[in-house]
Amino acid sequence: MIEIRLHGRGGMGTVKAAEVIVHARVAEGGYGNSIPFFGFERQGAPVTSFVRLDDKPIRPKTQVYEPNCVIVLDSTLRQAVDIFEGIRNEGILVINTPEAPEAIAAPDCIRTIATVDASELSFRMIGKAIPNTAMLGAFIKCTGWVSIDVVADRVAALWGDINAAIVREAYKSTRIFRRP
Amino acid sequence: MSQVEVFNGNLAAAHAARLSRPEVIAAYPITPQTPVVEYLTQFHADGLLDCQMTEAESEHGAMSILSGASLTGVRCYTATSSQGLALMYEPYFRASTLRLPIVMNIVNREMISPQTVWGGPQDSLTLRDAGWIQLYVEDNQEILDTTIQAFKIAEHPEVLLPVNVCYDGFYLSHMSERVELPTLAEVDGFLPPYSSRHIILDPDHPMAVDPLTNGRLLMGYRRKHMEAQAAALRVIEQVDSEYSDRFGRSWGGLVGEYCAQDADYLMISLGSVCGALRECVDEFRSRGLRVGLLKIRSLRPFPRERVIRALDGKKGFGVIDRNVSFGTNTGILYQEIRAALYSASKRYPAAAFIGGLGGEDLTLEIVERAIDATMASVDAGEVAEAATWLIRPEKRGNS
Amino acid sequence: MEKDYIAPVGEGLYIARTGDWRTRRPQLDQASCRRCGICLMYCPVNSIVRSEAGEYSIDYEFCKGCGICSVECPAKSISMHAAVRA
Amino acid sequence: MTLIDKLANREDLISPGISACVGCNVELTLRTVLKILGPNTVLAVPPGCMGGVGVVGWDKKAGAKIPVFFPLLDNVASMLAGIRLGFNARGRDAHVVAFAGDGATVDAGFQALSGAAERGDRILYICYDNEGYMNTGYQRSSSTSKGSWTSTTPVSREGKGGKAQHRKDFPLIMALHDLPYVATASPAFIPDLVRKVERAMEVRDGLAYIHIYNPCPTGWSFKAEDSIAISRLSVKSRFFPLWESRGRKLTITVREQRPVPVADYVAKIGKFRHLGPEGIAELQALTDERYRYLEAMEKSGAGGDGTGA
Repeated sequence: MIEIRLHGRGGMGTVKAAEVIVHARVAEGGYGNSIPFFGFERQGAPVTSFVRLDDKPIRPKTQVYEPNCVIVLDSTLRQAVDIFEGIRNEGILVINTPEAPEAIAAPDCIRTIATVDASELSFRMIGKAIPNTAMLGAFIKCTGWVSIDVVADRVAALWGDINAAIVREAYKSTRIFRRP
Repeated sequence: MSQVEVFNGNLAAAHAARLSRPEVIAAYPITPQTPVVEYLTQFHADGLLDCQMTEAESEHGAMSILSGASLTGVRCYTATSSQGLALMYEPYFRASTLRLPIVMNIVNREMISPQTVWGGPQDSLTLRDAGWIQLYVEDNQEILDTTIQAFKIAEHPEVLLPVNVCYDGFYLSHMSERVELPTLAEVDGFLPPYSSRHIILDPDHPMAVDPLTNGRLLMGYRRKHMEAQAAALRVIEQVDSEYSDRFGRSWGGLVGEYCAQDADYLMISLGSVCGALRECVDEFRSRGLRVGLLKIRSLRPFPRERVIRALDGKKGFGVIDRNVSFGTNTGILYQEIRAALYSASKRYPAAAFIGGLGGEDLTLEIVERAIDATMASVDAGEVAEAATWLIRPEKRGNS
Repeated sequence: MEKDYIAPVGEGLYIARTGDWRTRRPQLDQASCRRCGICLMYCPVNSIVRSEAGEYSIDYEFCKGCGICSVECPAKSISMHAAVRA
Repeated sequence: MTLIDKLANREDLISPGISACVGCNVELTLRTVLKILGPNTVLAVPPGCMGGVGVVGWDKKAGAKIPVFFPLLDNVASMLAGIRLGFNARGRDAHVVAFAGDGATVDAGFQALSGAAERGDRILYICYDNEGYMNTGYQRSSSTSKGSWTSTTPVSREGKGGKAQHRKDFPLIMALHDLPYVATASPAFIPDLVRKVERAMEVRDGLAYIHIYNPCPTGWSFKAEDSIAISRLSVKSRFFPLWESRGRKLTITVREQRPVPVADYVAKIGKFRHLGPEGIAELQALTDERYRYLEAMEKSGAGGDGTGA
């Protein structure tokens, strides 16, 4: 079982992005679940969502405490929350930033770092800084845990073709650094 | 042909309601049930749900509207949660004593004070003696399947009682997962239309409903109400088995069992924590420890005989309650299980736990702790008179 | 015979003898009656009867003897008397 | 057909022998209203006098000859809204009617009623207002008049007390829901009452509300035979004016050009016996003020042709 934690802010589509990952996994014949962290979500407030993916039914209906992968939709969240909390060895960090992945400070347990300027990309393509679809592209490129075509289809169904294009564009422009 | 979808718990409930063809829906939004109301009004707006739909001015209003509608002999559905259920108490009790087969999902949420909106089945468990049938489920597929089953149970001529299908707020209501969605035609084949014969308001057949009634008559009604609950014990099993024949999924009827048959230690609970319990049962089994799970699906009627049978040959049991029973030092389910076991041939050692209140997570780690503690106290032959509180340590640091 | 209901409902119609409550008995004087029907309009228990010929009379079976008819009658044709039990 | 013909020929849908108090004009009101509504009616009678006297009848008590039920005190309008929805679902049509006291209407049931009014549920809601909880021995309600003795607003040995607040102007509150039909009525003005019930029955696009003012011989302490006479004085003094409204068009239907003093109205009523000249003057002032407001509303809504059409 793979466990993922997403960090975002209210209005960024964090919870929806988590659901899209689950959709994709289920569409491919697998299993997944996503649970948002429960709080009063408001525009701008930190939001967390948890995802589990597996090839067999997933029984725990609990939050994720030891993720394999952390997706950060807003790099300023690093000051507000401990994005690395509980992350497993060989962990993966996918983060929305113009910085190069080599430049990102991360604990030793993080093996792979992927960066993409999701805010810029979404602003350029839809005129709004809603980074969730771009982050899906980066996540897929970095992990390969779900297929880009299935995710793009789902995103197109939810938010239109332009957002599906963002997923693919982000997939292309994501930079990945694998630590030795 | 059923379709594979990804639904959160509320969407699963809304689809189940839609597929059951209710004729009247009245609902009032309350966290975390609100999306159920939104989904249904959207289905209605999109022409996917042909029914009389109305927005009540409160939960008291919602249940009252449905009581009126059900008295005209039509199928009725609603959903609520916590404070809404509390506000509904007056017409809630009366819907069952009038024998109105309304189906209502309860999205379990803690009762205030203190101010909270998070999960915990204290709301519905507290109302277990209001005459409704109460079913508790573990995941989103079970929400969908059981809500459809609920109509058939409620409207069964030997039952004619309202039914709650209760699921944990947020942990299920807002969790998205794989759900198989049957077609309308498939559900039509399982669930025939409803028409009331026992009580109806219609000028064609004048009838005084709920006249001032003396105690002797009232006791007669209460006795028949209890008999209907008793009949439901059989009907719930039967409906689950019919459902399984048709849709290929059985939930065990009154209870769900996992590795229970040959277990030495039986863990008992209800709701979404049963998923974590299954995971932990596997973990203990892999270490050679014979642990099993008994999931209570039907709290009312209470499946006394199945509990006694499930415990037969076990060393003892532990109960995880996500609620409190004030004045007993334990949770409600523990009290129910103990009462049921009075007629068992053996006095079982037992452990009681309270945890996961107010949205606190019952993590795998906590559940494992509860199983460890159960085995220790059962081996020591103890019968708990007070619950052990399952409290998660404060935030862990990075490793 | 009482039906075996599972829910608190009833179809029968049973009535109380409210005529027994009467302490005063209204008496209608046909001679002075103007046949206006005011007594019928105001009788709370519907105990004023109008015949096909348009004559008014009092049905004492359920009359509670309130006296409203005697107060409201514009011709003062209804008087109240000590009740006499049949 | 004249009104008297109607009342003489139509079936009385309440059985004889319901156990309302001697001289109860609510019993009169109920029988009259149901003669007009006819048998294709479902009737809700919540706890209150008419519930208490056996209108929801069975078990060797009296009752209604139409489908009738006890809603809860506080969910009358909601249950009726549900019945209407159920009938809609079944393609059935009938009058769906509440006959509820002021406690069930202006106090405990207000939320449900206001909700149904706002939603536009097609029900006919009739409130019989006897200024309090008479069925349980006259406790105050928010419809009780200022100064009135009730068992929960007692009068001291020195003759001081009674209710401290003025009554809610409830019919106007209902009218301000912009309902298709709202009216006030009195058992002393039966032709006016009957006409209003007939108009309410025709409403198909929302809730119709009729507020009937029913002085209570037992609770208020006056002679049973004066039941109608005192009801008449409540209107003739403008203490309870009769009007109707559609949306914001309000029309006064019984005009008293030379109203009798409120003092004459309250004089015969025991519950006001302790009131001195000041207390009565206060009731008179309120009566005048509310009537002026009503006239201003009538004028502003341009509904005042006296026909209510």
